[in-house]
Amino acid sequence: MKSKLCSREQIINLFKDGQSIAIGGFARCGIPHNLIQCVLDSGVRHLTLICNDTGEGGDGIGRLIHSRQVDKVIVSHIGTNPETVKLFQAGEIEVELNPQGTLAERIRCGGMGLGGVLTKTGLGTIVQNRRQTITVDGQTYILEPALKADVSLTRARRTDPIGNLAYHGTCQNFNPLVVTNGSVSIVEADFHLELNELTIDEIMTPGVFVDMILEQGALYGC
Amino acid sequence: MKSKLCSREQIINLFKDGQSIAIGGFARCGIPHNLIQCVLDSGVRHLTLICNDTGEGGDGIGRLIHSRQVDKVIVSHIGTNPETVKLFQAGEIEVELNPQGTLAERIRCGGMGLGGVLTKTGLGTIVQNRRQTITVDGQTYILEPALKADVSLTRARRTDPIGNLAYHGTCQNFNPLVVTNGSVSIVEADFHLELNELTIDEIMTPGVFVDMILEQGALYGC
Amino acid sequence: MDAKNFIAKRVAKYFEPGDVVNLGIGIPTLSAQYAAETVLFHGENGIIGVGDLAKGLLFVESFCNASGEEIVPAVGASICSSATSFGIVRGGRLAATVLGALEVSEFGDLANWATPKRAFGMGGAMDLVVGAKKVIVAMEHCTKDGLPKIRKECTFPYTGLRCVNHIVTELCVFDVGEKGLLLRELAPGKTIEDVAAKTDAPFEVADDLGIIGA
Amino acid sequence: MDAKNFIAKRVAKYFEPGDVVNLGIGIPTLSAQYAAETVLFHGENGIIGVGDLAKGLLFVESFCNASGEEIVPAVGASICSSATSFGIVRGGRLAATVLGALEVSEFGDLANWATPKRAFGMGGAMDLVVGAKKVIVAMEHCTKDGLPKIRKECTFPYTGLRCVNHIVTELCVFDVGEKGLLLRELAPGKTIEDVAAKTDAPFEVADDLGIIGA
Repeated sequence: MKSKLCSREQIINLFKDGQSIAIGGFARCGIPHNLIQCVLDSGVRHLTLICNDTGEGGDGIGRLIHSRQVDKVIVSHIGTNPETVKLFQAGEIEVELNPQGTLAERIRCGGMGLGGVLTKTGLGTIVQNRRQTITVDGQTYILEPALKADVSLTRARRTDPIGNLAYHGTCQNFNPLVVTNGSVSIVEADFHLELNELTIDEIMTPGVFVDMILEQGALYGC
Repeated sequence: MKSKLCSREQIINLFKDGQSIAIGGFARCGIPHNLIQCVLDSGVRHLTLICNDTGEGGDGIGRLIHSRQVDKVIVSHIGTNPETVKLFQAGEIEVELNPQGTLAERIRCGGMGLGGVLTKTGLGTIVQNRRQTITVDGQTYILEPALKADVSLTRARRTDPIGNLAYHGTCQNFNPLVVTNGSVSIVEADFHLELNELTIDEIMTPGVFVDMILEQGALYGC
Repeated sequence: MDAKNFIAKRVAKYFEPGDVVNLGIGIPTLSAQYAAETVLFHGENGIIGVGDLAKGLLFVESFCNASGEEIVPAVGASICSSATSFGIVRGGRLAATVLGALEVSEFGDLANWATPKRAFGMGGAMDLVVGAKKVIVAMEHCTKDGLPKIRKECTFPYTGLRCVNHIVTELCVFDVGEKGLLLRELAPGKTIEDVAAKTDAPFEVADDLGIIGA
Repeated sequence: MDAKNFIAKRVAKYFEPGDVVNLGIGIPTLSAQYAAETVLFHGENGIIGVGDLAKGLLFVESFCNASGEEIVPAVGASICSSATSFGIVRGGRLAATVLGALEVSEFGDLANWATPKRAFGMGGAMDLVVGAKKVIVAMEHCTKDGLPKIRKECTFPYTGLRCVNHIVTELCVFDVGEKGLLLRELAPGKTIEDVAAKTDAPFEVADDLGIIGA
């Protein structure tokens, strides 16, 4: 096997202005804090973020909002972060709101090589206005297209050197979807295990989805 | 909690002529042998099966082919079962062939309450001829509609009394998809555990997808 | 018992043993404490079996509810990804979802996530009202300014159309169906006229009109 | 070395350390034994890391390859559902897929799952040729009756259109691109004319035409 462990510097060098970045986590739970620090340190701008929410103020994903590195967010809500709301109302950040289950499926589609899914969620609402509707067997659905990010940032509980991953508790949330999505998929893990230390049935994400793993170090602000 | 354990008789009584039944397993691996025995014992006919394959002769899912209880199969191949091939060539069984990855997604869609997915698999082949094509962002996809079964039969390695499930090895295959699909979802498990004996991170399928669990007994022909 | 708990207690009567139910924030969440022990609560973040708020060593990042509060998983709880979590929702595996509302129409259209000035995200609400077997609105009957929230038509952005099955307020219980509103129960001491005065839509009255809590 | 192993050995040169690769039955499967140790083999049934055939206590139902044969998982192996297994495929995470063929067209159309008389299922082949980064056909150059399998057009039902990147036979190696076939390597002792005589389509010859195994 080839180890996928990478230094902070290798990862920081990968970010570019204008990229789309999918980020796992939900509220304060399962956020890849160290990889977010790498984005901050890279200083890149004009990013599009794909994530459930923008955190609660200046913590977690909210740090990238406060640092003004983000032009657009594709999320299910921004209500928990006053800074995002302020920038949105000032017209300084673009916000695309998605039903949460739809957002999850769109991220999954991008990772699974699918073009989109049909859902009844959002029929008759503003969500329908921006989409094609399709009728199958007499039932009407909204066609929700796949989302595909340039880079994805995932937090797992445990990893081995080739990126076989296990999650813990509700830190799972969007992480197993996000990890499949990015053209470059980067992972941080709370614990680094040896090869074959994870039993085969514990592995929730096969390492084939992972390109780079942030080498172990002090965890930021968990 | 309410236990979902049911007797063989309760399960046998649930099958009806003309039902569609989704069945987990792949080749000889992860087949719900005991639930298949229940279908045999029920004597119901004119079934539609949704499963990867029809087994290898008179074993596993092949038993339902040999018993002539099946009018139609929705599968990725029948080549491993000479009996299915013989009935197909004689026009005595209808066979709908699906690309394997497409079949998996169609079963998942039915379980996840989605109407279908867009895939490039099968473009330019006979698979495209029977489907609608859709263009998204200049890319052409086949629209593959959801499959939804009346009943689904799943084999898990371990269950608790409310149907929280864990799988083992390549016996996983279609089982975690099939278990979500049926309007009535029935499970058999190799091992029956007490409530909370599965640690929360081991659970691969939440019990909310499971309606009935075959009570423990001698396993058929594993 | 205050109005909020009065509503929450009535809502909990819709839950059957073994049900899996999603509760929105506010009054809906209060209904958990009046539910049978065997009801499991679903969180959008992928937990089936949200338990009590956590304390001490159990207060950890790894177990949160959909509001991001640290909780203890209930007995029998399981956890899944956000995709599977909403597969449970859209797949019809929730016995009920209980939500607050800004407005409900007489045919069960729901507006609960945005006003013309504030549209900060629907979260999981649009999925929940499409997928859950029973959609229950639990709310105070009128706005803080005393205006009716049950109306002929909604004026705020929709969460879903014709999706609400029951409305529970401090005044009454409505069933909502294809024919519109049916008054099923009154709060103790309240009259049909009290409800009519605060409801901006016509309604039928059930033959067996009951009293909440009776 | 027989023709099949000769082909399989050449195919394995397409694999890089750390690659995840899917091998079809027959000649493709043989290529595993010539691959670098760090290549992992993907099975459609949801295993990444198919190892040797199992014996003794390791011969169990719970670990099979996509042909249903009992195997030992390789070091670093993982297992997933059939949906995720094909997510790996369509999502572009396979470095290569190696398949047999009934016919390949000069522009890389592939027919490998059916004849007009036998159409018993495409299994995962249609997904594999759409998703894998490199699609490699490994086959004997002609049919058992000596007829060319590389043709201007396929006559059998398609697996995919313009999907094949490389063809490896006992005679030669072709690259397949938008301009058609490019002869890259010859088997030792074979000539361009030998290939032309058994190929029912035009081809270009690479400036740096090589010898297989050299």
